[in-house]
Amino acid sequence: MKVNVLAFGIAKDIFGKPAVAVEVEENTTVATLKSALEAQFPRLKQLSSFMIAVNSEYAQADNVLQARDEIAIIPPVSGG
Amino acid sequence: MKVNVLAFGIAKDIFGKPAVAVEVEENTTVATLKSALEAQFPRLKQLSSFMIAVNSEYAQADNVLQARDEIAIIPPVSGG
Amino acid sequence: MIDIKVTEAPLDIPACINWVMSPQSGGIDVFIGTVRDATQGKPVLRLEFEAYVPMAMREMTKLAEQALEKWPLHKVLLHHRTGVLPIGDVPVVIAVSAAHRAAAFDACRFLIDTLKQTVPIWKKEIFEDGEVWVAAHP
Amino acid sequence: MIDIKVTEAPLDIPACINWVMSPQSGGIDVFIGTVRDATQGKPVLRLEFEAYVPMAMREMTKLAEQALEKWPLHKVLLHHRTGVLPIGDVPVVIAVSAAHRAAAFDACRFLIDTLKQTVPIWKKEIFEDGEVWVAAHP
Repeated sequence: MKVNVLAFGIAKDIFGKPAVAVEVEENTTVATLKSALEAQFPRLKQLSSFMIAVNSEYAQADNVLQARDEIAIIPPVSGG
Repeated sequence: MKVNVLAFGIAKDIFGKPAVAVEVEENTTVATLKSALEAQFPRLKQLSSFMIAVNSEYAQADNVLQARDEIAIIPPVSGG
Repeated sequence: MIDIKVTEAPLDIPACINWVMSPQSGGIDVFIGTVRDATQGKPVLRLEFEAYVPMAMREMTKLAEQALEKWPLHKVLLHHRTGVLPIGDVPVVIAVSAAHRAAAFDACRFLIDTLKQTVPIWKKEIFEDGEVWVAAHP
Repeated sequence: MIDIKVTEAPLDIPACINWVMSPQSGGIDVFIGTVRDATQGKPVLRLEFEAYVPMAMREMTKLAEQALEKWPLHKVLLHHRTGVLPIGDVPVVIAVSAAHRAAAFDACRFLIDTLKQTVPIWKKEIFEDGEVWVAAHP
């Protein structure tokens, strides 16, 4: 299945656009998506860390993705 | 000598006026003035505590009063 | 920089905040005291504040100077009002600016805590059935 | 009661303070973040804030709910701005009212500290010679 990953902050700069479509297996976990993103965009590995949000909530590594989920990459936050 | 003692808050209520003149010896200390005030206004003894200010500064018990000092009785403060 | 005021006029909170702002500052902490409608469950009608003004100004200035010595602050403002204040009105505004927020928070809290202990200002609570000078009696 | 906003429009500090005031409250603590003219000694020209708005709103709401559980508060307001902000401008306002000041101070500090750790908002510092997403790299 194809998932669309929204990007913000430095992740948007690394992607070169505000979202990328990533081809993943059915029942892919958040951990697998993170690895796929790092393979496609090696500069992500230079970040202090990054999280994945699913439907506007921080996701755990073993969360399973659905095709209709809203997925976002969350680089280290720095608001305030 | 006579010293004029300004009063605020509950001390003004106890004096019944915003200042009282108290007759004291020359070279009277703050401690002696406090005793004289307590003798003249026994309700002062019911307060949690009270301080004497001399020339807009908290005074110590052994400070010696001068006739030209501005003297005030400072009951427990409660601003803010 | 220090700005101290003891006044019968209403306190101007936006003006207080504007005064402490500076291009060097990253954080401002503001404490605003307001007149509460009850004390220990008993309804309060209004408060009355009395100050020994010259000494209050001096003590407030000392507090601001102490805060500037203890923390790396840019500006410190303490304004206190006197007179009769209805519920919801503002007797005190303390505002502190600093490069970093920890200093602003710590200083602001020190200032209000110490103001309540040392500055010669007195508060009378007026109830339906009487009135009390706060903290006067044990 | 909770008021959360993530907006491109300038934050209205007096309106924020009015919103948290209540007759039950005795103390209000307000934290105002401001754009500092330098970071670690290096001049900053301006900041740019980007937010993942729906998630930021959700995380800010969670923080406000946590604060209301941890402390006896009346009202909690968190407003954060996005877009390009010049020096001196205000990216964040946090205001908390409570019957007693200790809860207001503690909650306000918890809110800004935790907002900086969890809320999906990103800050870019723009210098003479380049720009940096804050905290992105080790």
